[in-house]
Amino acid sequence: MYQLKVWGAFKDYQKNRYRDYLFAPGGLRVTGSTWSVLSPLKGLGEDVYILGGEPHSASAAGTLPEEGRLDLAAAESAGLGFHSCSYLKLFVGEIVRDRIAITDGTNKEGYVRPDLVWTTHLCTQHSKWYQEVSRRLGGVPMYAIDMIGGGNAEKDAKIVKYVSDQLDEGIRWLERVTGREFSDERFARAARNEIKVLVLWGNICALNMHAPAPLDERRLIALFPPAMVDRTTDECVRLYESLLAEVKQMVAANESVVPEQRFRVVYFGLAHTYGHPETSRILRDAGAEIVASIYTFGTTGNFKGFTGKTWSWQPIDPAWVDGLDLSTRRKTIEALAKIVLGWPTWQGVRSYWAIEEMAKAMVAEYKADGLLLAPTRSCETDFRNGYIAMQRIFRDSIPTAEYDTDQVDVRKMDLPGSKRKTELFVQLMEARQRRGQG
Amino acid sequence: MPPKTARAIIEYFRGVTEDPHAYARSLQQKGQRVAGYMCTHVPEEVLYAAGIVPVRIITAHTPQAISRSYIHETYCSFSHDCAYQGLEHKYDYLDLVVTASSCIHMSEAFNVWVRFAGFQTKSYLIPYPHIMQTKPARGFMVESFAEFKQFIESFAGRAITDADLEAAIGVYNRNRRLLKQLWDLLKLERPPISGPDLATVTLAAQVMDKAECNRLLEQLVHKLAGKQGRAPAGVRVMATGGACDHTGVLDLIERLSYPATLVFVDSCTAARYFWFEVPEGRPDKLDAIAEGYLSRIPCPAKDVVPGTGEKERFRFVQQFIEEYRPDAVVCLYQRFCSPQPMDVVALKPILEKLGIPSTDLELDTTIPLAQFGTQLEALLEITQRMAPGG
Amino acid sequence: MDRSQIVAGIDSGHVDTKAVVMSGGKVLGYASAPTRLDPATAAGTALNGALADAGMSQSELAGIVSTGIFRDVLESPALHVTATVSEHMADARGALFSNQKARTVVDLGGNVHKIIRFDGAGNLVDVAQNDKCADGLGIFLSTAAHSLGLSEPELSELALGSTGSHAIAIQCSLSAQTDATDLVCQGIAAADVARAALGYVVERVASLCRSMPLAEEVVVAGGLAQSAALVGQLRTALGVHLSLPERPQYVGAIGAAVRGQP
Amino acid sequence: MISAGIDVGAVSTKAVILVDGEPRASAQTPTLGPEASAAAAFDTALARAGLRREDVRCVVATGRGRARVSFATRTVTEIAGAAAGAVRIWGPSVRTVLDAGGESCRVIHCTERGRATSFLWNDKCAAGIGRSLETLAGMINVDVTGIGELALRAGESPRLSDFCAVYALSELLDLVRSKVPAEQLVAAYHDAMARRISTLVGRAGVTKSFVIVGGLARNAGIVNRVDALLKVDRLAAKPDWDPVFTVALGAAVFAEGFSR
Repeated sequence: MYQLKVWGAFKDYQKNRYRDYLFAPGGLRVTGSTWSVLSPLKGLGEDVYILGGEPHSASAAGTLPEEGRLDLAAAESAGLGFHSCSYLKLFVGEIVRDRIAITDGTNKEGYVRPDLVWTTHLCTQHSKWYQEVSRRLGGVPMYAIDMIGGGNAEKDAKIVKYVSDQLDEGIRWLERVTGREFSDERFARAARNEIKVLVLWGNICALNMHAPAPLDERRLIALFPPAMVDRTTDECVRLYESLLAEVKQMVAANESVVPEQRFRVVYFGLAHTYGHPETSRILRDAGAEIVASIYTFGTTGNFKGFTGKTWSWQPIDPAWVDGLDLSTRRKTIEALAKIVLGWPTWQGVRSYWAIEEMAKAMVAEYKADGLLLAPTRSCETDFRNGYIAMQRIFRDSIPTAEYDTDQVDVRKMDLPGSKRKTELFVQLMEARQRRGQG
Repeated sequence: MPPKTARAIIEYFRGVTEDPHAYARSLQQKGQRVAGYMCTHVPEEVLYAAGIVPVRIITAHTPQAISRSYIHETYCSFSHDCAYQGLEHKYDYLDLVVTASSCIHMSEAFNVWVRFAGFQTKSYLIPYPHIMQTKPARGFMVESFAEFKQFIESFAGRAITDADLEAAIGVYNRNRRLLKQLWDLLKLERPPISGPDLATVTLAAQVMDKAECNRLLEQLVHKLAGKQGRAPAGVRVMATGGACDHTGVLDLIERLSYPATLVFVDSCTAARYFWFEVPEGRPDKLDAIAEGYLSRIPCPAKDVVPGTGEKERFRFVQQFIEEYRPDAVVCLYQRFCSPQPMDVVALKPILEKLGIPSTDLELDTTIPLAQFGTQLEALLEITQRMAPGG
Repeated sequence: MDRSQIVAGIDSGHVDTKAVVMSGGKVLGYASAPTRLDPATAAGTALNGALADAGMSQSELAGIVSTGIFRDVLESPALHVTATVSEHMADARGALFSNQKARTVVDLGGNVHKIIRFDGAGNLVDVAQNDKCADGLGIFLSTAAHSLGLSEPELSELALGSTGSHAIAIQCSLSAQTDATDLVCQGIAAADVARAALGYVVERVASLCRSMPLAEEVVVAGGLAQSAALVGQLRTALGVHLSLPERPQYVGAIGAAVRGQP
Repeated sequence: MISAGIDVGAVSTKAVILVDGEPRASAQTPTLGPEASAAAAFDTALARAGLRREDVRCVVATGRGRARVSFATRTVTEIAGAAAGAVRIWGPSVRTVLDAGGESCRVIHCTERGRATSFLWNDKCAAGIGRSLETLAGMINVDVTGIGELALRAGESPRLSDFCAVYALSELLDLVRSKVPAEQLVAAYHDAMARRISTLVGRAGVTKSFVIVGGLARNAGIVNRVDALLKVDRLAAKPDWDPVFTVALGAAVFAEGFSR
């Protein structure tokens, strides 16, 4: 079975960013959504340590599930909504319990207070999450950028201007609230890295169009956190360049981490319900491997995207990033605004037609045999209604199954139901294959 | 026969809320074009300036599981109810449906109308800021309104002049002033109109042609002038929170076994709809409309003061507490809503500091009236410090 | 196995266990027993009841085929299960047994409800099943009946007589029961509350039916299908003819027994 | 001085007769129709006390169906009833009362004189916990009071979802597939419901002393687990007092006050 050479470096990079936030002496600690534009923070200096809300909650709960469960209960006992975002409750739960856990198993007493919150506002829960954090920690300064989103947003001049103006305002706010001088040179360097990582990830995902697909969803979702945690460093760029090189070699040698790929499955969902032991056994036994997933690709990845209203998951040439003119602060800001507004996730959340086109393109370009959908219970966005509409679009063309699950709150997952539906999903793919050959 | 007495006018408004379809069709029979809107951030003046009457889509409170195979289980009942009415073709007569990008749940209700209920070619989504308090929000709104105006001009087949916009702004500001004037009556010792009746009038105003509505409101103000209502009995209650078009819930507050008076409702189905004005006489009409809509009481889904993360709405809530002097507060939130419960948990400590008891009502398509009655009566017992043994 | 051999089919469900004894395409005997979280014992009781009803003993059986959610846990010393079949497959076969033109079965079980589409030979085409919130519709109905001081058949009878239009919540059984209780405390007549309770079940099932095209003819099966009021309301909600087998709760067990024969 | 309190709860109706401040008799009947159930419980309690309706100076109704009790002199809410009843039984040190009934769970804060000062009502997803235990008991053919004992005896048990009673029961039924014995499943269900109740108490806040009243107070399986989760010392149940009647007693205490 093929073992990825870069795997250890990826895990260390992620772990070290979290350890920096917890233990690095001095410096500036910032929390917020990692769906924000991160490079403005690096204009303040190299000693800026980022704790991204979603990846931290997800990975901490994944590493220490029992602590995660207690965090959820603590947040709910502290009054947070029972149907509020599970990641939000995990994050605030740690504040209520005054402790913090990270991916290397550290379970530290005493919460590490951020100096400021730099975040975004995609779903209507995002900035409310950090308003709650700021309030509970006695009023941490906070700046939230309204990303608007929507299909072709990066091509809409008024939206690019709106987001860029907020970034401009935000940088002046960062200088005021930290008392630090903002270096445009450091900002441009961090921005080019940030954009390069996003484009590289797109390239890596696109290689999975190959048959056999070199990587599967389980590896992909483990390889994209460094891009979530801090994609602004030279080290992060090198990481993804080395991964791209290795995956290209795998494709050339027809290598794969999951060689037995009888069925190519496309997965739409924030929740990794496919990874639950019973469900994954059924998929593995049937040779059904997840080769593409909108959340894993679209959270920190950029692609060719829309030409008119047709989407393509083909990658962008990394060399294009080197040619970007980032000579002034405004040019850097607008390049960042366009790249982030181009993310599939931003575009899909606010335009149902965008998520449908992305789905059709993914099924076609990845030559999918089946579509697994996982609308998650306590995530306001997650295109849940998009997934439900997709049942109608794909029901007659390829087998689809829809899990009833949650991103991390096991209490709200219908695991027995997911198992039954996975068995049926495999039966339907096998029946279709027989009809195909029959 | 136009209603004569104040009570007749109020009942006419109630009739409009009970059957908004009949009213909207009566407009169409008079050759009026009617556009439905799902969120109060839609700049109605732009539609009205083109001779199109905006009517708010309000819910029918009938539970329908059909919407569950289009909208996920854990979306609020307001979005399910709006979606359901589209799927059941209750609003097919509308010439157009418009919404402004606001919370995700309501966007999905709009999407269901466009994808599955036949509104593909007669719908428009206005890109709108999701945070009201940033400096760039205004410029973005003006550009977005300009595009909306162009769409409406081509849809209506006529130009929208500055004069049209100014006239529309005038009619809408008149409506807002009249509603504010009526709600000010609740500050009086013996208000001539009750809170629940006024909440029903305000909800009706959102589904009516504003010119006609203004005429009725003017008559109502005239008939109520100088009148003394019964002394506001018992506990003064203020409601605050999310959209609540359940007139039954607000009526319940004054039909308990202890006397209570509903003195104010901070919700987008009530005060948040009219508690602002669009500056008049400005050269740039769309900029004036943007300025007006930015000065509104922020919706819980759009309320983040840059730099501090403060919730600006709570400043308004405390202002209403000073002006309307409630003894108790009822927090309304939609079950499954994301933003509203986050406001409730942040508002509680403020109310406790002010010494004002409160309870939360979890709104849904169907509501347990006996349970709500018990919660509200317990709130009144606590506010009156009712103790065993007298 | 030739057709004249005697086979037993056991449908071991969340709430009730149903058993039938069949031979030559005919039902010789049937019986059911509450599962009570102990499927093996309940299966034994139900099977003995069916055998007694057929006037036979277990030794005369050529085979025992189990289906239902607990089909794999019926191995107790006394019960020698010869084959198991998925509940979807058993429902399809059982529906075809009762109506050759059937292509869809709506199974209203004690805990879960599902819609199964199949072809003329009983091969699965598609299945839709309720989500977690809609679990326990059958359990809800028995609780609702109990809260009105009625048995389930009485609740169904009472509901037939009501023309009330009160509605209760439909997210889940808890929301529905909260609203039903509230209606009682508001003084609403028991018949109207009963009708509203059935309305919740019908609305949820109808919603699931809308998420998947129903192929005619549609058979309704499962314990809840014994309520004429419920089947009537469902027929109206779906606007499609529902073919109601004589003993709808035994469709799964029959499907298993038939599955046992070629 | 004879007064009476009738608690027309969502699931059952309780009546208490108070003579000179001492509970003389009580009765409980299922709530079928509010008026009929109130009359049945009241008349049974009167019979047990050897009294007639005319002997009772003041009758106060409480509970969700209180407005439908035609023969009640006045009504108070079950929030006021729980506070007054708890202080009358457990004394002035009571500050937090958990009223865990058949349909809803309420957490009430009160003063030493039994006056309610704030309360929290359960959200819709935490409804019907008491009733779901009755349903579970019915499913395994055990009477309601016995199911709590059953849950006490079981040792280690699997974890069920504590988000709501429907999820917990759905997962419980699925565990039967892995042959988990019934006692462990019942214990796991009690764990889950106790966690949900404790979260509600946490949201309202607990100040000493703390008591549990209502139907679930009889269920040792729930009470012991809530104690363990909340880690706050709870005043023990009074041997000669059935906690399910506390709210009705509170109403009778108010009746005493009203008739003076």
